[in-house]
Amino acid sequence: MMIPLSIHTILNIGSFGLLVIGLAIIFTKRNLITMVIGLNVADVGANILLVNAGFVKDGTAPIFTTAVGSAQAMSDPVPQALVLTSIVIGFGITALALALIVKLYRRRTTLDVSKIRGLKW
Amino acid sequence: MSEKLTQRKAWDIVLDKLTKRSLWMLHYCTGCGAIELPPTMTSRYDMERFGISAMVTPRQADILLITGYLSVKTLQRVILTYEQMQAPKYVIGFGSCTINGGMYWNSYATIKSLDQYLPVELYIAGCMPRPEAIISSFTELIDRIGRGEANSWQDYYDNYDFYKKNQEHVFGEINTYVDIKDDKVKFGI
Amino acid sequence: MSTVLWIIFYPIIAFAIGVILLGYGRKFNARVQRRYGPPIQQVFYDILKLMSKRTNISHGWMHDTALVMLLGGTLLTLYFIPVPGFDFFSGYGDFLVVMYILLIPSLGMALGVGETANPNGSIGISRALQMLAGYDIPFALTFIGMAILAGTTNFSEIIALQQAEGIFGWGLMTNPFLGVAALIALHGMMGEKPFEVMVAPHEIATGPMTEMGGKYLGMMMIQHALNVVIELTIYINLFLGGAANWASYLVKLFVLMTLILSVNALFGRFRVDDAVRFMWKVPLVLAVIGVLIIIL
Amino acid sequence: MVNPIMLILIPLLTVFLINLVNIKWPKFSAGLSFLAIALTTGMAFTLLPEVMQAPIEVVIAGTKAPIGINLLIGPLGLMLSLIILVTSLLVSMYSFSYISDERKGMYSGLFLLLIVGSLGMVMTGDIFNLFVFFEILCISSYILVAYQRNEHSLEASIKYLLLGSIGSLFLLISIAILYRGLGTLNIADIAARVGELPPSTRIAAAAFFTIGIGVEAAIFPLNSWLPDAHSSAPSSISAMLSGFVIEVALVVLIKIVFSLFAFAALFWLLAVVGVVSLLIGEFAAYRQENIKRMLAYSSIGQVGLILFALSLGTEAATRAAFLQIINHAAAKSALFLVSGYMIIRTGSYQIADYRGIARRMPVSGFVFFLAVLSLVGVPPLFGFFSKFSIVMAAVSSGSTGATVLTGLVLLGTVVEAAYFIRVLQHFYQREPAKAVTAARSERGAGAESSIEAPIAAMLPVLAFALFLTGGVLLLGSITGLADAAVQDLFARLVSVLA
Amino acid sequence: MLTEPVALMLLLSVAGVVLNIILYRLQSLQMIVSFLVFAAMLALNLQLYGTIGETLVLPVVVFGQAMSFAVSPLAFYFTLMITSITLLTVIFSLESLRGKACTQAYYLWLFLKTFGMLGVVFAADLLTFFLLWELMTWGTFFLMQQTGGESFSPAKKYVVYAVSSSMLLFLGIALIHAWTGSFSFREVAAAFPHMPEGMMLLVVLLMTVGFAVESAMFPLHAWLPESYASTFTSLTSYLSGISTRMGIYGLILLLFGFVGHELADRFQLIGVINLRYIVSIFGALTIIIPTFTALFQHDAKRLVTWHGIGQGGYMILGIFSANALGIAGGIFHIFNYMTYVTLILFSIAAVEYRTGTSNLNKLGGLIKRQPVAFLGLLFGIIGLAGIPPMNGFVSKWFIYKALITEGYPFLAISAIIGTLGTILSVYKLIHNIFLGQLQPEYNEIKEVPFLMQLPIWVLMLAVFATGVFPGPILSLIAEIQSSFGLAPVPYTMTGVDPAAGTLDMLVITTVFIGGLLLAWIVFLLGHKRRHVSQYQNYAAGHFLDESIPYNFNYNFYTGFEHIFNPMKKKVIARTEVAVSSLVEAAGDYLRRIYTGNLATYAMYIMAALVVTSLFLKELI
Repeated sequence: MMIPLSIHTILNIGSFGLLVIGLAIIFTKRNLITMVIGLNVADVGANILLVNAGFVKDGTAPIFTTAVGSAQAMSDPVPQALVLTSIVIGFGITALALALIVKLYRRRTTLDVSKIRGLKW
Repeated sequence: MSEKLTQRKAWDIVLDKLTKRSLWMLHYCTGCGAIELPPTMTSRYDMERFGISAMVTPRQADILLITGYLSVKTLQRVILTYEQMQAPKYVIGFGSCTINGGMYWNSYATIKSLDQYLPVELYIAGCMPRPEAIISSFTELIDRIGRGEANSWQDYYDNYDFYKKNQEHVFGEINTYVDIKDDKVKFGI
Repeated sequence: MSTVLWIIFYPIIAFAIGVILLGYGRKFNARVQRRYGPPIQQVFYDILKLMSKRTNISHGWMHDTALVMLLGGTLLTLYFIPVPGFDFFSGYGDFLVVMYILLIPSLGMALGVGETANPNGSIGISRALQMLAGYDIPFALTFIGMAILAGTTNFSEIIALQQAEGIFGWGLMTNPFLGVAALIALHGMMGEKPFEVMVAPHEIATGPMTEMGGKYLGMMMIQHALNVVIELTIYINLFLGGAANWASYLVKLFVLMTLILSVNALFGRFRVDDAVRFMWKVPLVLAVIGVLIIIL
Repeated sequence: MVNPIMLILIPLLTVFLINLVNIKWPKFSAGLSFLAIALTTGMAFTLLPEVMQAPIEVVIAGTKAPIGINLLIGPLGLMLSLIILVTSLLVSMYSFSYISDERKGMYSGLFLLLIVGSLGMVMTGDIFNLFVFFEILCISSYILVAYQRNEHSLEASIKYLLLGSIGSLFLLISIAILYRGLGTLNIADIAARVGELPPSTRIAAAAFFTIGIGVEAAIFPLNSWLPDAHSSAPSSISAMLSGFVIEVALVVLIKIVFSLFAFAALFWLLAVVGVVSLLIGEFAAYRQENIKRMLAYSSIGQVGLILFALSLGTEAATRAAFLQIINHAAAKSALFLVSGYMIIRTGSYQIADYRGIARRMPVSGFVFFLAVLSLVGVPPLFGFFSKFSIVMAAVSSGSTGATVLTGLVLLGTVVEAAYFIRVLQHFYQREPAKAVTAARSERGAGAESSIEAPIAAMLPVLAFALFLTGGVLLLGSITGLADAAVQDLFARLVSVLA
Repeated sequence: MLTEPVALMLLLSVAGVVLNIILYRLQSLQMIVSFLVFAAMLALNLQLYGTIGETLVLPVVVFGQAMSFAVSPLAFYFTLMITSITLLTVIFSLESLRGKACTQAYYLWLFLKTFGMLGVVFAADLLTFFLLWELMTWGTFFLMQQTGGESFSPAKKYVVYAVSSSMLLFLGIALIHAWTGSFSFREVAAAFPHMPEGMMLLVVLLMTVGFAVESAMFPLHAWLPESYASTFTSLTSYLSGISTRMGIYGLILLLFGFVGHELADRFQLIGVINLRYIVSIFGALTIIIPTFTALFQHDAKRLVTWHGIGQGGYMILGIFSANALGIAGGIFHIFNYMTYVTLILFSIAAVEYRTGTSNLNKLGGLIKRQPVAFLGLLFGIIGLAGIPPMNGFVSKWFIYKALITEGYPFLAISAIIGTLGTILSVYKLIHNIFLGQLQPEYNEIKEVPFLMQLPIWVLMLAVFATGVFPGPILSLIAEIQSSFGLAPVPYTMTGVDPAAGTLDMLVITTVFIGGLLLAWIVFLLGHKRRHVSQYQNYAAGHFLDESIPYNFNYNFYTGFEHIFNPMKKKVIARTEVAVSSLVEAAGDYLRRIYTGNLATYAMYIMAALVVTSLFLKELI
């Protein structure tokens, strides 16, 4: 039996998959850079989830041109705007994280989080 | 001595008659003679009949019984003890050693005659005297007190310089914290 | 008028009785040891001799005051304990008061002995005070038990209650546990053997009396004579039905004294902690049983 | 009339200005940021009477809610803004002398960004804006934590960053879920229509939201970054982070929970977690030898107390929680600020090295003393009244569970008193520690001379202390404001779902 | 309104705090100002008697409760004690602390503490009461550590105890407020019987335990001895004289003000064993155990502070005896205790002022050098031991009598055991300080200056006068009893009404004086006596001099040590250690949650997410 896969469903499944993968990386890996990558992956998942919230079946780009009829046929533009912001934020955080990791690596010469335990208790 | 005897007031005479029945003894056991005291106290001779009982501190005692020879060191203690006693107080020399040194006559470390250093009321002769002799001396003392004649202790106050000189001759200066001359004035002895 | 006469002469009478009791004690002891013993008035001679000593030493004003406090406190106690014909003050202070004024002489003596600066004295006081804690706890408990039993803390009322029922109304009969407990405690209170460790001439040179001579010791002996009467009278008043007249009073005094002397003559000396342990084991437990019987 | 948006705009624009100024005249950046904050604070105060009448809604970009982005500033928002602004004003004054290196410009900029983030969070009426301001707040604080660039601060910053990012991620997921279900971002709008969501969606959104913002609000067990970050940041930043950042996140969390996820179970969960958090914080602080770590753990405890009070869900308890927020902001800021100069003078973080320091830093010692007593809740200091009202409110709520939890809270207070008193006594010991004897100030030499912090740093600290002592006199008006804030909050609460 | 004595007294104490802050560096001015202010307060306090029954409501409204104060007879009784003892302390400190280091804050905290106590006593509502109670306990804390150094650790212990007790009170007050809806004493008292039984019991328990800590009731007394003994001795007297008794004040208020006897007896457990009886048993233990602990102390101050705990037991026994005599005795004992313990500690302070130590093993024979201090101590210990004719006896007699009348023989015997233990230890105290041999190093010391003697003389007079004429104080106590609706004590000027018991202190004292005179005559009958040197002493013929220590004071009660040493299990100290190590261990284990490992932290977040979701899913 064939399950009809719409793009919406695929994106949904994909976003959840990315989220799970990303979180799994964060929770299982010990390497800082890997964890940042995991964070990015999960971030992408969340972004897709968000942008997918504005999905309209067979919708058009939310641009008012003469060719288009009603606004109902357009994809919701708000999530797209949000995702843009979110991507920027994600980028910023990643950049900051990597910068910090570099600094830390210079001092500790390790990226293993279970060994970076200068502060505890 | 007889002068003082006549000076007794009536009250003193009564008092002497009564208090002679109570004599408390501090026995200074320096020699072998001390062994004669237990029989004197216990049921065979029972000196408590006469109101005489043994005491342990000089403050409470009336009789200082020196039972034997006195070395120079023990003499210091005896003098200290004597001076701590309350007048009227009586020294009884017990045995030959206190009279003339006895068998220790030749010793370099003992004194020969106790009455050079303390006013002795009675000597009990013998080496050593039996309990009968001790009892006898006690009754003699009681009689003397009753008659008002047992005044040897006043001699120590009167002729303190003599005793002091002899004492210092033997062992130099000692400090008993007692000022006999001042006591004589203070207590009117 | 007779009140005034009593007040003046009562201490003297009590003193005479005390002296006789003490002399009797010495005689009794001598006879037990198969000696002839001193005359019965010997204690009087002793006191007279001590009071007439020509020189007296004192270690300071507290030493002097202590003797006054000792004797004064004892006289105070004496007045508050009713005896036949003399019951003027028991209405102003019950036996709770007596229990505490009994401590004044002890405190006075302790202070004076302390000032004599003799360690033997201090050790004696230390032992005496420990003994005090030893015997006074069972004794106080019997006091309390009797008070709850009688419903009053007033001596005269307790005596009256006991006498109302004859010999079976005596405290000793109505509650023998308390009576026996108090008797043992009384023994300790009198300081007779085996509870005479505070004096202990052979080890601490008569303890509190070490530096006491002349009239100081004399006053202590006067106080001792009075104290014997006081302690025995308290017991008589609480447990032997008081006394209706002087004859029965004197008989009771001598019987009780004999009882105590006979124990005294037979025993050596307890160490202080053993004595206290004994006091807290035997009489205290007896007293607790007695009190439990009363309240349950 | 001041437009509330200016409260956010002025600091934000100043950040850009500072970056420009910093190129040429780095010296002025600190002053500039101080002026900006002072201006903003003044404006916030002028808003006060108006806001007390009715909440101000600011429409941005000409579109009205629910479609447009809006700021909604009610008494609750204004009260928090005032806490934020006053605290940061004093801290920025302290920073004049405390931050003495050449990176002043960067510090001032980030400092302002931190304020912008916090202000935005409390004022926004839009859930995605909330996320954006939240991120501004987070990023600026990550950097500020790493400001000292040593091993510890970098490590703390990385941990904070990664955990904070997971939190942001969850927040984003929650927003996505909400948006999918309702198609709107306006909080008021969501609140009105939240019943349309299927329960499981609502639960998922609630869980993700609570955990997401809970990381920043330092709810147990999401607060594992806090002791590290607060103890490794510069003391002025620790003061800010402890003083208002956690509380802002906490209040926002409670606000959203009140409006969107008013499940009775969630309230209970938060109350229990609050008390657990309190106990863990206090007990852990009891064993700390590092002064800043101890203060950080104490913050965990205090936040637990605030959370407990907030999640009791009665008006009295919430008012009490607001009082406690104010008390904690003043007292904990003062403590961090004072300890900042103690660390500089002695060069040590160990409490053992501060023995007898109060005799050489008398004012600091005295302020520490007052702040500690206020945190413990000693009359007549402000802390007594806030703690008193929390306990009264908790017990008055009448449930046995709340009473038992109150008992645990009081147990926590005992532990708190014990460790704070130990530190205080250490400060006042007669024989100074070696580090104290060796300490020298920039002014004078000599073992006996005062090594007190400079006046510019002491003035704000004294202001906090003055508030803690004199705040009682203002209690009436503060309670009035808090009451209005409570009304504001409870107006959002439609009904608690059993 | 502000001219009322209550308001003026509170204002003055606050003014004292402020003035002392202003004059922080000017010690001599501080002294004078403090003295003047306290003198003014005492004067005001005497006027207060006319205003009994009036209330003062401050315009300060906190949590819907205006802070209100009222002058009840009990409040008057306590303030009288507070102001008089504070004034005496100040007079004593004028000299004893002159020129000492670190006393700038001394008067400051003294004022704060006095303010707290006055406020607590005057308070007419629970909010005011608790607020000032807290202030008072913190005042105590600061007073305790005036000497610095060694006093810190015991003071910290006190804080832990005091904060715990405050928290219990706090919870109790919060519960009362939640159930009665009011803070005001009157309304609370009216509404109290209508609370549910269980809640009432909980509140009573919480508050009793809370007050028990502050009144140092066994087994919650362990904070007291060290902390009181390690501060200045003048403060030790102040603290143990009145500060500890605020706990008793609280208990009186709770028992008579809120609960009432009938209600207290309602909490029956088994037969006669009700709440009142249980508290009394703890009171009895409070008497016995600390008193016998005092016996083995080597420091004069510590010894007295242990007695401070023990004497509290008498008050508890009296107050909880449910007998007019007993209650009066308990309340009277507070006053008596204050007078004689202050006297004792002032005397010790006088010795310490000259010798610099209060170690009982190092002193001796000071009677020859400091006779006034000796007399003070003598009067004090006679009072403390409860021997006639001093005042301690009167109150104790009331308590014994009440216990016997009510049929509690074992409580009564424990009171008597306590008295015996007291006699033993106070004798050790006076013996080791003043009697025995004078140490050569103290040969040259002199009596203390007049300003330090003055309080000693005043207190000696008080101890003796209230012993012989307890009537004036008893009349006040009868008023207190009536104000709580209890039967007033049947008192006369010199004792009790013959219908209720047999006690007439005047007769006892007169007979005693007569006995003393008689004894004095007997003493004079003998020949003269001579005061001799302490070195002329029986030592079995040994020559004594300064180089030979000839004194017995170390291990004074050896026999008892043999008996008690096996019993010393140090349960309380060990419990304290156990609790503190438990807290430490809890702290250590709990902070291991923060492992420092980022991966673990991330797991926490995931776990929290899962738990929250599941929890919400299950419970919605």
